[in-house]
Amino acid sequence: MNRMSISFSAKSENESFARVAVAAFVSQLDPSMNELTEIKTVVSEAVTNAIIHGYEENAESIVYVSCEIDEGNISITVEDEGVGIANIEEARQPLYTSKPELERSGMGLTIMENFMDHVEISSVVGEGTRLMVMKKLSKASAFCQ
Amino acid sequence: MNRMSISFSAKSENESFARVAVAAFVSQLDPSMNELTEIKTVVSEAVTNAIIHGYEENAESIVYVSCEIDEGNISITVEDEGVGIANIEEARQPLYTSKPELERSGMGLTIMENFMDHVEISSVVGEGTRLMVMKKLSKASAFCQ
Amino acid sequence: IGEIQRFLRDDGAVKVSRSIKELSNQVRKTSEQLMKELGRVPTVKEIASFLELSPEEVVFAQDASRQLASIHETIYE
Ligand SMILES: Nc1ncnc2c1ncn2[C@@H]1O[C@H](COP(=O)(O)OP(=O)(O)O)[C@@H](O)[C@H]1O
Ligand SMILES: Nc1ncnc2c1ncn2[C@@H]1O[C@H](COP(=O)(O)OP(=O)(O)O)[C@@H](O)[C@H]1O
Ligand SMILES: [Mg+2]
Ligand SMILES: [Mg+2]
Repeated sequence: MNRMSISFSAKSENESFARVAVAAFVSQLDPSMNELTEIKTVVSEAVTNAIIHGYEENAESIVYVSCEIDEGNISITVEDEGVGIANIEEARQPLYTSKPELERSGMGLTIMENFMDHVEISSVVGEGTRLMVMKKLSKASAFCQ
Repeated sequence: MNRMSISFSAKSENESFARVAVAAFVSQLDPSMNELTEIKTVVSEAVTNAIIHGYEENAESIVYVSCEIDEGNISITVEDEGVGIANIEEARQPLYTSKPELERSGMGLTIMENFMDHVEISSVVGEGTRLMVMKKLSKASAFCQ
Repeated sequence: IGEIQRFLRDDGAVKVSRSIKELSNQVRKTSEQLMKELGRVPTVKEIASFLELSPEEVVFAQDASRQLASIHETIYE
């Protein structure tokens, strides 16, 4: 079992930092390059959500990401202390976005559900949002090389 | 101004993660390859010290690294809650090592002083050690080329 | 110009935004080559050992090039 956490200013420049940090950490488990891309995509989507929806791009705020790896299992948590989500069911619908004016696709949470084995969201309006995703690496990459 | 912090289990596997996480963050400033290598080397040395000297490789412990960038200025802090350093003057001497049996070179702190503009150490025996290093990127690398 | 570029690169004075691009190309080429040889998508350690880098460095090279390409454009072009 191994664990890390990172936190950083809610600026879009830091999306790339967060993605590299998480991907570098999980590379210890020797994922396939495809699995690595999936994980990076999920981190990008989740961090972008925290920055643009949770904090509405207030760069004074802090985004928290943590990651735990245990044998082939990865769990990643992305948290913000932002506006929160009133209706989580609705937010999870494909194509739903509360910010159509920013040309958001509304597909972030759907992509996460596709790439991960498990996606859990908890949120309190006015307090913030916590997203937890889990993935088990394929046996091929975890054991047979 | 931009800021991040990371923390992770005190395992030597995480040294490479810490080095890449800091490198990914400071890359926003577009340093030269030399400067990036210097920064990565310093992070490695400092994190290794926290793990092997501070915590004596107790993997339950946590190492804390933070980094702030502001225009061309970088400051990096590495902290542990380990054994501490009784005599900081002595520790900073080139070639001094308290662990000659591990084939340590005793050059970690000297390397940091060479690569950085400023190295500050504070430590309390039994409570831990805090190392802060600062570097200003060269004008050449920040504006010319 | 080739000489000068090589000199700058060897000299280490070259900016990260430029130098990392080369490394990320190597990662991409190695990945394609291993895919052919293995008949499946390679793992990050397979690429790392081929290039004699740590897996973490492979991740950095692959990803940083995207971010840095845009820095390079805003600063130099
Ligand atoms: N961290 C968050 N804080 C507040 N609202 C969020 C957060 N993450 C997601 N949401 C809400 O869920 C919706 C759907 O998210 P997503 O599927 O990523 O689509 P998009 O980001 O393109 O709008 C968002 O439009 C937003 O209303
Ligand atoms: N984080 C730390 N906690 C406790 N002691 C430390 C720490 N960092 C450095 N030291 C002390 O300072 C000495 C010199 O450190 P360094 O120059 O890196 O050489 P080396 O690691 O090769 O011993 C170490 O041998 C150790 O006694
Ligand atoms: Mg989204
Ligand atoms: Mg040392």
